[in-house]
Amino acid sequence: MLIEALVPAASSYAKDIDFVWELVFWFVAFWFILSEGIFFYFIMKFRKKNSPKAEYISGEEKHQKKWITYPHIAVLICDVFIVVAAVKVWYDVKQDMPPTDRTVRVMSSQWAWTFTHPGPDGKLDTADDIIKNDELHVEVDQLYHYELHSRDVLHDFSVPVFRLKQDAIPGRTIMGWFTPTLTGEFDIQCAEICGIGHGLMGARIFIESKEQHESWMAKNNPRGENLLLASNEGR
Amino acid sequence: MAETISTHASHDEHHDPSFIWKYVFSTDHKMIAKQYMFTGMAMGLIGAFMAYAFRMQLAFPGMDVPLFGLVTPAVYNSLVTNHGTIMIFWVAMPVLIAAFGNFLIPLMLGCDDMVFPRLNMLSYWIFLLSAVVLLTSFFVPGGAFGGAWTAYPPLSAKAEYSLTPLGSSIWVVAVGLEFIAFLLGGINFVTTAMNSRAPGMRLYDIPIVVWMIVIASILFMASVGPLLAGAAMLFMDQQVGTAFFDPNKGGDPILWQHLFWFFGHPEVYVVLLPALGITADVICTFSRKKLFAYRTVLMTTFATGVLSFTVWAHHQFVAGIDPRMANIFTITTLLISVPIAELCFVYIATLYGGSISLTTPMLWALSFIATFLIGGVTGIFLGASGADIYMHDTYFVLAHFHYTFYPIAIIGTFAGFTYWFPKMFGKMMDERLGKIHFWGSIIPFNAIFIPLFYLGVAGQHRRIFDFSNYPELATPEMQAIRIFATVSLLVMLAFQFVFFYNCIKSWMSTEKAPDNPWKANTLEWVAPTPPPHGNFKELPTVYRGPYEFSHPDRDEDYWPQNEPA
Amino acid sequence: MKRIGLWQYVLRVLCGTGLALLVFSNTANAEENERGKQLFEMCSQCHGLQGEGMALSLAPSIAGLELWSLEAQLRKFRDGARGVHHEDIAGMRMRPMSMWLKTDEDLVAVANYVASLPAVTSEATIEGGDATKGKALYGLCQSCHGANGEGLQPLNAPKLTNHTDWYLKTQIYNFKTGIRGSNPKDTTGALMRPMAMALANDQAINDVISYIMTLSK
Amino acid sequence: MRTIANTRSVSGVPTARLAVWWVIASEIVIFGGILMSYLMHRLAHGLWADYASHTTTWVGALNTFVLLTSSLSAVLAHKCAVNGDGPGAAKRLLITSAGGLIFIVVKSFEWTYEISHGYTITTNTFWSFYYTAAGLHALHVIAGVVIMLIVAAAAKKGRDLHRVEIIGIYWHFVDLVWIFLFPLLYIAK
Repeated sequence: MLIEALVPAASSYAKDIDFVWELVFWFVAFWFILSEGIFFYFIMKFRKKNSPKAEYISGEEKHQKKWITYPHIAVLICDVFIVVAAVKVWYDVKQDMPPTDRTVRVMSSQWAWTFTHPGPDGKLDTADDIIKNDELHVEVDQLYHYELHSRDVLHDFSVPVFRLKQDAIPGRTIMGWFTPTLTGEFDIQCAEICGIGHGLMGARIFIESKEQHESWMAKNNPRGENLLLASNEGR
Repeated sequence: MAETISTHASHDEHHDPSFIWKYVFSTDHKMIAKQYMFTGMAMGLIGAFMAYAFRMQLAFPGMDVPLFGLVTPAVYNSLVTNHGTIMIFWVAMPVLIAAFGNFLIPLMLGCDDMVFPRLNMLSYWIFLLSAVVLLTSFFVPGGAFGGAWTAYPPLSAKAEYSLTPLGSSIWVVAVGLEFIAFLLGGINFVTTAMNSRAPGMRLYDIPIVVWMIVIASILFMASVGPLLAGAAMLFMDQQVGTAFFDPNKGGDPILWQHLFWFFGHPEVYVVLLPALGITADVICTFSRKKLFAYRTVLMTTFATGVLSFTVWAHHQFVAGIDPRMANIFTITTLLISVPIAELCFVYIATLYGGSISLTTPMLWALSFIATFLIGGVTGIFLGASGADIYMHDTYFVLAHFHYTFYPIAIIGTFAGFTYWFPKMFGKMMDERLGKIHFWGSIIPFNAIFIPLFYLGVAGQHRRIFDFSNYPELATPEMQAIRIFATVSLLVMLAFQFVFFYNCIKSWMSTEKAPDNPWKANTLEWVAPTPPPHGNFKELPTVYRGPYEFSHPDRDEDYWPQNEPA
Repeated sequence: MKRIGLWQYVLRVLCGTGLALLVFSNTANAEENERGKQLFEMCSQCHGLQGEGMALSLAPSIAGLELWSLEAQLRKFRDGARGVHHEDIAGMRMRPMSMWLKTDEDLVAVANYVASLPAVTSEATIEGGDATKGKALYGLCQSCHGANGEGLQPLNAPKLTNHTDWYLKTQIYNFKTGIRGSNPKDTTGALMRPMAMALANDQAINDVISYIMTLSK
Repeated sequence: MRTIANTRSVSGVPTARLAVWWVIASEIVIFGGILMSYLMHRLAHGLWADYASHTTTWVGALNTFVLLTSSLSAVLAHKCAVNGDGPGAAKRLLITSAGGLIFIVVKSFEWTYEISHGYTITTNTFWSFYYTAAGLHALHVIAGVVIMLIVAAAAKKGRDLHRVEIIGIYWHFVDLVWIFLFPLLYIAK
């Protein structure tokens, strides 16, 4: 709710991540308000004018120490809840890979994103691939795998509406997944500094309904791009 | 007792120091402390000026920034990079560890100087050299390094990516030199604290601030090695053409991240601990209370130090490491919240039953707790791996660590500086100006960074010099928030002039400060004000712990450590 | 540029007034050339302080090129007609940079400044080109780019002298393969594509570039 | 210049010895950083065994022997120093530094041979590690030799005999690092 008020949640796991965030938020808000409250109360109560002579408390005795021991155990218990929630969501988003036959390739380079869409046949590296710079088109409610590459330095594929973020590392292929749940057009940012063009390395994601997506594919009969593949041997 | 100052006085006679030897090539720990303090503050001004330049760019993109000029993307990157590097390595470290460590350790332990005074001087000069080296990078072709203070390769390793062929190497060399300076200083601190305590001073009689600085030095020594090795490797990659971090030739860019954060996370505690120590001393003095559970504090600090070596990979959750590792590091990271929370509870408990007077140092120390709590609790969001997927590298992270580093480096420094100013310079500071400066710094500080939390939650990422290319971030509302933060920064910077005016005014004043103006217990207040070369008229003997305030057996509410029972 | 709300404008004014004490170098009324020179700081990171180009950053020499062509190319980059092909590595680096020029005034100012820089003659880096054979091949180029490579604005043909040779080679290759000129928005680039295809192989490209390089002297 | 602080010894360990232990502690993490990075790479790349086969084991073994011998004479020097025999300590320190010099000379021949056969620091990451780790160690050997000569010069006149022990501890450390480097760089093929 808190995050969604600012950024729409457009992937299947966005709400789970928001849930962890909010869980932490409420725990933390409780502890924060409690300790700041006591803190300011003490400052007001034990001002010199109210209490001219201070007490002598070593804090080493058991009945005194309990005032920090109990809260500290309570903090530990809160931590357990947070760990469980965080690890569960982490497992779903990053460790688990639900199967699918749709894959998009994300190639990052200084300072542009190149998205290779599988085209009508649903397979990458075939003649009907649609290659687009700075535009990613996906169909709503379909599970996608992404294949993340980098051509030069570290980049980070970040789609705020998906709550998705993953570094791209040159020399490695990183796989992940997402399922868009809302149609619309949203920002993609690069979230890892990648040189002087880092701030200008934005892209857009277009989440389309089935019909829209099909008509987009039809419109982008990948002529220009494939001429290139054919003439590559001229190099 | 054999150790009287007479041995020292005779020693002093045959070198009556000239100006240069007294103020420049001094081996006196107090002078070196001041040198570190002023160098650190000067670097702080440079770092603040950088913040001013890039915050202006964020608020008014493309504007010609007054006193600076145009902030191009390349300049923006080098500004944020060097702002981060300077504020952590050339401000927080020298001021908190080196300046306060040098000034306080010999005085609080009741000895005449560090065990290795010349090593101490060497440490400062290497540090100064490193600062100069860093600043030269702004004047070389290609400009200063712009690959963020974390300097992740391959961007930092190859000139064709970073486009700063010289700047990035100069940056690495400067950081390496700086580490060597602090290694030398740290060895000095630790040995002094272990071997040169005043007679009668047991381990539990050492003031917390000294403990904290010593533990911080040990943490630093134990963590910086891998990064020094990494810096050497990075430099070779840049200049010789090796391939430690180049994936195309069999290297591994992630390796650097491990080396960096293995140091980088303990580094947070390296600067945090001295600030916590300063706060402890100030709070005890001005609430006239014994520190709550001294031994627990100490044990907790040790535990924090050890734990801090096990959490580094939480900086790399989404960096392409094995996702299973994230689970382990989530657990350790959340575990470290426990000792830190406990320290906060201890400080709050210390206030209980006190007799609090809100002097300027006390205001700073209390605000340290109040604001550091925000920094601490927001860290939980980032330590929880599930939530970090979204928050990683957003302005939320940025606001979070400014809420830890600002209390540490700025609030902690001002708390210590205003508290020990009488001892350092022999004059009292103006309380009224001090309070104006305090409120003028603390309110704008919150006004800068609270909005940035909001921007971070709204999905705004770091190190982007202009958000107008991102339709969702370029809304007028978000731009208004950026402008608000920038204006707050300007207000905060303006109020710093009050501080400098206060310093100069107090320093010029003819009224001398008493030896023990705050009626505190620790040994530095026993020494004459300001302490001469050799510190004490007669080297003190210690009879009790440092925080015996308001003892029931005594009429006065303080009991200096050196006073026989 | 984005429309600025009233109260935001007020904030800016307030802020500006607050800073008025600090402002010594107000460039609000400065010459356009001053602005261009200032903006060029950005370009010089890659293109060199005098626009002489830098192979390290894949940035060609731009100093002293014709204003119209500089302006046209900057617009192409900015509007996504050039530098959007996924194999155009140098173009993908230039495109974000051009987006930094937010207004047409800025774009024209910086193009003006670059055009005013003294043209440079760079060293040849491509080996194995035969200028005499290249002269024969150049016959085709000549009809648009002129006998001395001086360019012809009515045909949208820029001058070919004072370029870095590796840049010319990459561009011919790019035109040939459609990395450049195949974008529907790039209408003038499309004209160059069939011409580039006339250069049969690598050797022909090297030859013609060797000849073009002799024109710069 | 000695301060009173320097003459105190609350922990029971002489200040100089305490300090050198801390120096060594921080050096251990520096070398530890390099060696850990090397090991991680090595485990991930099976190919490195092939690269490593081009190092000359017997030269490394010779150097190991030289260093170990020099450590022995450092121990003997310490013994002399404890008995107040300055010139004797100086003589044994000279033997130790001669060992260090032999180590450097052997190393420079070895490197010349390797570089002239095309195994330079940029050949691949194994050789980068090889030259960086061994080079950093060699710098420590050189520094040790220089300091040892200074200490020996003073010890000959009977001054600062406590330093003989300090430089000895440092020398053992330098030796120990080599004990780690030798199997990792030369033997593990």
